Amino acid sequence: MNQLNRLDRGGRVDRSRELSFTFNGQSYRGYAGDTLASALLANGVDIVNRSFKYSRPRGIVAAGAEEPNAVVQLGSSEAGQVPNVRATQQALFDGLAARSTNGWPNVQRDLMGLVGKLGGGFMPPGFYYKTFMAPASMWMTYEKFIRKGAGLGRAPAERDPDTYDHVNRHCDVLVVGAGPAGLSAALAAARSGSLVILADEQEEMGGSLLDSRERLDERPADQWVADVVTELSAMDNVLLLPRTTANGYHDHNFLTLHERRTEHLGETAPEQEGRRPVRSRLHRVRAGRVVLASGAHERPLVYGNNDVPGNLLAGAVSSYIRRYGVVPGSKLVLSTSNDHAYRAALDWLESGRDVVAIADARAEPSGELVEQARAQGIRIIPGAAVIEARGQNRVSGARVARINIDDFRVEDEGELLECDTIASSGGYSPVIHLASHTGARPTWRDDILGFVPSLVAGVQAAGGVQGIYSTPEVLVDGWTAGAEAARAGGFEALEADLPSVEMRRDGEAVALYQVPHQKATLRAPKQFVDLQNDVTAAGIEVATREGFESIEHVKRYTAMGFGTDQGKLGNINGMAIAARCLGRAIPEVGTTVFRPNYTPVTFGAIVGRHCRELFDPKRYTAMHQWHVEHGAEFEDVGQWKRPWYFPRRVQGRQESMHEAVARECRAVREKVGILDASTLGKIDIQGPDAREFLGRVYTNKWAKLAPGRVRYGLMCKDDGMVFDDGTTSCLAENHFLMTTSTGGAATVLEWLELWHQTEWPELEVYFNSVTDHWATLTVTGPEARKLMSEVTDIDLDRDSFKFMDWREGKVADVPARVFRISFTGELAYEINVQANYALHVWETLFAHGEKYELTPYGTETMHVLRAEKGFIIAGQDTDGSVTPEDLGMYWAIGYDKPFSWIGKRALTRPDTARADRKQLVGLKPRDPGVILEEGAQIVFEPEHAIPMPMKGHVTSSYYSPTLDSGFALAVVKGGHHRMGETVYLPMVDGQVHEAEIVSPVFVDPKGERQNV
Amino acid sequence: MFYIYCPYCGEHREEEEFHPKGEAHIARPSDPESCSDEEWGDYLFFRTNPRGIHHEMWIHAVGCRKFFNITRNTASYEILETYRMGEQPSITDDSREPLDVAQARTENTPADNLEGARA
Amino acid sequence: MQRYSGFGLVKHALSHHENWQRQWRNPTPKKAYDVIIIGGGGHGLGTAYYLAKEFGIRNVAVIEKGWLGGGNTARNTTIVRSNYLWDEAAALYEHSLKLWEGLSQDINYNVMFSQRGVLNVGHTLQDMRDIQRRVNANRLNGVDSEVLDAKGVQELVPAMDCSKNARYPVMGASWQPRAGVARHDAVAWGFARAADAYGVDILQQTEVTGFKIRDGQIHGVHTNRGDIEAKTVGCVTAGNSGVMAKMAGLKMPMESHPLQALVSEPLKPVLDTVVMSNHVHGYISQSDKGDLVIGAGIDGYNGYGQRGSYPTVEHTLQAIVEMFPSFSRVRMNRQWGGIVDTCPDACPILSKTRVKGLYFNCGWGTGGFKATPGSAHVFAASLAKGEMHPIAAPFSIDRFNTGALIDEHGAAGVAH
Amino acid sequence: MSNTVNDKIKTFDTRTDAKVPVESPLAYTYRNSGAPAPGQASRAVLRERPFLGHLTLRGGAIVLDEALRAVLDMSLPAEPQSLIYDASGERSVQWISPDEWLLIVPGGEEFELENRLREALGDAHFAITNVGGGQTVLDLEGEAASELLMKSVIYDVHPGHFPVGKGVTTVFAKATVILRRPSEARWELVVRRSFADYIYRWLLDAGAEYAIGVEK
Repeated sequence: MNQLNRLDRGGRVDRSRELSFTFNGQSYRGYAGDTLASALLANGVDIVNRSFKYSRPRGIVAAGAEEPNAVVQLGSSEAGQVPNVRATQQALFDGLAARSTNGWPNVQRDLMGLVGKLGGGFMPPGFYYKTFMAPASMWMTYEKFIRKGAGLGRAPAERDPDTYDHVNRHCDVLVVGAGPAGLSAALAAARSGSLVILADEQEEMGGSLLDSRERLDERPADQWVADVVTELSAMDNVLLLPRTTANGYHDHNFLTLHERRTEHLGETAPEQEGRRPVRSRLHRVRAGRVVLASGAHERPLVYGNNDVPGNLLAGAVSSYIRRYGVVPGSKLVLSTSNDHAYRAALDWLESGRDVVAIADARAEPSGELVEQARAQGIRIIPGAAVIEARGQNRVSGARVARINIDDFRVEDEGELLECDTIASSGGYSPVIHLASHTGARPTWRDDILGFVPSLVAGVQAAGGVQGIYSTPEVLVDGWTAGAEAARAGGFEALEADLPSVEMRRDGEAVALYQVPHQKATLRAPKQFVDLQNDVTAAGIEVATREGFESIEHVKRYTAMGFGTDQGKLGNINGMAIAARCLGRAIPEVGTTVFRPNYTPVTFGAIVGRHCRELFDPKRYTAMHQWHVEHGAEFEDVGQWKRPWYFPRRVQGRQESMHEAVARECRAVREKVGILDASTLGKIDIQGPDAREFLGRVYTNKWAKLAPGRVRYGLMCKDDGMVFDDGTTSCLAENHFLMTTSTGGAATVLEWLELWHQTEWPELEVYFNSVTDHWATLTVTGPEARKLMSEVTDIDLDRDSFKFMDWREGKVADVPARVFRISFTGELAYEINVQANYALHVWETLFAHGEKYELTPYGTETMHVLRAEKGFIIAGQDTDGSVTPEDLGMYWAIGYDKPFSWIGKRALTRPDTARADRKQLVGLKPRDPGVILEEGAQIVFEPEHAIPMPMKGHVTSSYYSPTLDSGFALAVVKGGHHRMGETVYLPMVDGQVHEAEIVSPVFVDPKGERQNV
Repeated sequence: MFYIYCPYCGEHREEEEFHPKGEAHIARPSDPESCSDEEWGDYLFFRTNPRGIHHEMWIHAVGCRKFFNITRNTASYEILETYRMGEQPSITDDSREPLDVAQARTENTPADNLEGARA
Repeated sequence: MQRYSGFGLVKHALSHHENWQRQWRNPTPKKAYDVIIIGGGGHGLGTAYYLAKEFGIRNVAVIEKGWLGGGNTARNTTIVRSNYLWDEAAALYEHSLKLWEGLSQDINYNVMFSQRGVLNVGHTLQDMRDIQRRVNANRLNGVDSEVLDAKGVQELVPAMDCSKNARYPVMGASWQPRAGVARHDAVAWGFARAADAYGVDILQQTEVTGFKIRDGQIHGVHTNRGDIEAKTVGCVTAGNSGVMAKMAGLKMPMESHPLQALVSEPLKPVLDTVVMSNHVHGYISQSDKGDLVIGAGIDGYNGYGQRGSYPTVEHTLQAIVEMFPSFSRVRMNRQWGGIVDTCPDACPILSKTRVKGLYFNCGWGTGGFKATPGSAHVFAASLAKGEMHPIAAPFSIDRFNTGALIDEHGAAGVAH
Repeated sequence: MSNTVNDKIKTFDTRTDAKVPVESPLAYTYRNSGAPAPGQASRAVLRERPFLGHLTLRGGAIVLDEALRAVLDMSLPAEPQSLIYDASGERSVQWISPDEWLLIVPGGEEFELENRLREALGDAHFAITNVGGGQTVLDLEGEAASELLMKSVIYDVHPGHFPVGKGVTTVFAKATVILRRPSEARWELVVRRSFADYIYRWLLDAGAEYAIGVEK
């Protein structure tokens, strides 16, 4: 098909570069420089979509971000699908494939349209709140159909092949929008020497100057644009970001700019030099000052059937003609409330097509453009407006009648004008979205019939966004804002240097939103306010009749403004209609709050590089290589990858976890095992008050711990609840090494700093993290001493190096601190070496360990062995509601310490002192073959009806190869005084397990094995 | 996203380097054992939570690791001052008014223009 | 009250929708009421409704400073579930869920409660322990709940990456089939209309500026429209409870934080259930309109600004794309923030105060929406009888002095 | 080995002269993720400088300054964010916090240095902690280095704001780094051992656009 609406010349498209594309499977041609929308219009495609609620045919209305209808599905491949692309902002590329998002079997002949036509009357606003209630059981079925009908495009089913990234930027002046105001502001700020970022959402910079009829310095406006862009791009202190939308304006001048780097080139980023560049990039900008030069959006008029394809914004008509060389029809009727829209008629006429008439709502239109139109012989009908469009799939006529705005009525029958295009303009709405992201409320101005932004500190607004529309004034306003912004950053601003533009004399505009119709609004043909969500003037009227009086209520009841265009075209009209229905002024109805994003942003761009492998750091220990090579399965513990267990291949088959863990457990209890415990938090504590400090943050006593000795400690919050535990070694009188749980490392260090910095700054002590400095290797089991004796010069004699001692020396020729602490209950040596040597030490231990059957074990075996000993894991056996007393660890509670340590006072509160609190006990299943489920709930009366009173739960549960039975740790109400009693654990499958309450220490209750 | 002046580093830093730590100037009772349960509960859990001027503790967690205080408006999010641990704020809410009605309205109610016009 | 039904809709269509009645009146405040409810959100309007319907107390005013349903009712992500860990919380939320199940018919307003199920996904061994603990407790409390393995999760949510390749692979989930989502605005409007039909006065644009307290007893409130008397006053002002408490000379164990949420552009159906993950920290569902509705935890600082920190949004979307890699090309349409009053134990306060006749219902944190009918019902019962309803009793403010906290933190880092 | 300076504090030389294998924090990463060699097109080059001596100094600025002058003939940078190198360029001391400095010296010097500093400091209240096993230094050079950093750290690295002689602790993607600018051309990242793999892989990923290469 040829481009029947394409002009032979004019516009900024490159006619030498023809591109082909498809829409709904049909092939078309366009030019480089087209948007998908301009190319569709060039090819005479009227219907681009079907509407959401009534399935009415819809065409292109606008030429930019405000477009509500032309929202299409892009993509020829599954992975390359892009849902909900606005055709007006999608640059055409060769091979582009797009489809309508609604319409069945197709957008031209849509069966749902019939439903919409017949059923439209049954769908007033909020109809779904009033029906689908009977029978109640049918709702989910009704809803299935509602869901099927909703939604626009579809998500791809495959993983995104593209990548995205972020750039953190700081600048003195960020200018949003590169129209006349923005270019002028950027020039002023840049020439002053400040660091400037200029971002504009369009394919090229220039904004309204790209389709202006005005001349700057006696030259076409776009030549001035080209000069400015050339100058700015040559400056080191300026970053120009075209195709970049400022989407969110956050606190303290932080803005997100979404730069589309390849979306104009293909559905996925095309390869360049063997690499795929990022599809889009999010600039996270902290700006000293922001100049908002975001311009204004034209408001359409609201009249009958104003949604039929062929109804466009007046400004869009000019854009298509002057920027793209496309006239979107043959015969135009323009309906306007202001002078500016006359451009559309003049441009149309100059393209060689018919202007049937201009219906001007003003009684005596008189501005320069009006005179030009008159001079060209265009028929102007004063005091009139298009009250209703005719046509099904394309406008076929316009009924124009004289209207009385004040009384909201039509004065005559009017006449039906034959045409295929109706352009309308009700004036302009400043683009206040960004400014209102910051929480500042806009102010209504009667003189410009629009809201202007209220501004927070650090921001200036310039040009259209301020309601200033005349080009020479806009240029000056932009310069002033740019200069002021630079000055605020300490730069010297220069005298304005701007092109001369002739000041145009415009007549005053009139306030017109909804056009009256002969019939009352509820009976008139549908007058659309929000095209994307099918919200009509009648809908708004019904809502106000039903008591929805605030604009937020109206919005929510009708869904106005909730589309992907966020009501850029419709909101002000909707407000005006609500105000009329309620008999109030527009500012009394309020404005709605605009939220980020200004236009929708790809999730991928917001995620950036933080996905897949880089979603979250993986932290490795110094022995990780060895673990990988030896087939470890890993457990995620915080960000760490810890070996979980080391399955072996036995007789050609991989051990199960159960088998591997049983083997590892036996190895430790019978021979010797080794654990990589490097992930434990380690804090170096120095200072004369270190000991005092420990006494305050731990529940137990530290006054007498001698150098060379180690002690276990519990830490509570001041509510008395345990939050971490670990051992701390006295290295010297004023020097301690604290260990924390793996997950608690950062928390505990910050906890210590908190108390030191805020409550006890007088204590002379310093804390430094040495978690990464030391690798920790735990050698444990009856053969541990023999193995150690082969690799260390430390005297391992049981009387000189006792349990809970630490010593220094060399292990495998590497300086080491060795701690005789045990988390397994067996003889154990915890070796700390500088991490860079750790793999060597580990491997040396294996070189010597073969004869002792040295077995690596992981966290699962560690858990079994510690649980057999009744040792808790903070966060597993405790959950923030467990006190040291609940744990039965009275031996670790220094009731008589002079300082009221953190957590002590809370223990005597009435609830914390109750005797029947949940207390840590052991559980022995009656059936030794049963391994209770962790998290199983404990009851005393298994026959009790649901809800069944629960008395506790299983916190840790394992199979013990040593006991050859299951065993568990649990918390049970009053458990410490219930030893020997039977409890019941009702399971999901209906089974009820029985277990006996026993001591939590299952193996070696006297602690002889660790003391050998 | 806040831009926070660290009183120890002497420059503005991005909010991502900091963590908020709740209301400032909540001292641990010097003699906990003599506190009633109510006083202890008050220390642990009860907060002023004002709409408006709030003194709050933050830590420059990815930075100098120092705790410090911020006086911030919890409605506008404006940071009015930052000061070191142990120092007192220079800006306080002395009005003792239970509610800043005007502020509450502007910040919490999107239809505030309507209310304003009718009040 | 006009009865809503499909037939009614046809009738109104034939008269061009010219005869729809107001859904609620716009009354002039009376001098005195039996009960004043401060706060015209879902909880407050619901309280008034149940006071009138169940307890015959119809001389009730609901005082709302803005527009009804304009607070957190309008700003949440609409998840309704009852699979809470502790008995007290499970009882409250399950009571609520049961009311949700008949709510549309009860108030003759379709609140579109959609029982599409909620998955709480586990990614670590500790997650799975917590899930098992919660599911076991739920079942013994009569709450429907089960544990699924990764395969079961994949079957319910085909779009989710349940492979081993994920940074934090899915290990399983808890699944509550009766849970779901509802149309948030409709809850406030429906309760308002139904309460209004019983004669409850809903006073919008009416701001409480002070309490009338004499001899430790409440006598009414001062408002911008004059004084209004009542011997029983219930304060249900989520996001503003601390300010109200201060006005009554009370301090609360509470802080107000921004809670952010966001939606994508509308898409064809791609996600049937609600998916929540504490570990990668985000949750997601798809609304009937087709939007993906996404959120995460609260922002760390106190804030009444209805907006939070941008990095929270980034982290949330990272979590969503990690779980749903194919959503990477979907676009985010809008983000916003609500204000949640959070208590130290992530459970609400339903309590008498030391002012006789003055009750507070607050501190719901992120759990308020799902509790709406249940909270309203037990609060109404408490106001009617002058004694806290047994389900409400454990949520007394005294627990912060006795230590009897109901700590739901452990069970739900993202407690929505 | 004379590890104990006095009975109050235990110092410990964690290095050995024995010929034992030693592995840098990136050893696993090189094997697992590879290391593309720098080429003609490389606009960013990464190099690890492992096994240096890293000491954390804590204490008052005045006493630490005196001790440092006496022992190392270097002054303590008193201004926040400042970084000082000695004449050889091999030793540096950086402000970390009002009571914390990071001293980086050639590997093997740190233990003796610690002991000498302790002697010089005497009874003052201070702490010195050897953290060398837990940190490594990554050098980043090339014309795209600062652009690559902008994709990685949130701190403003514009030369006007980040001159030579500055160093900050800041956020790098989801990790923490100490970022320093020893010269016009070179940036240094001091990273924790367990995060080195993540930071390395991030830089390779983000640096692909600049054909980043790794010098080993």
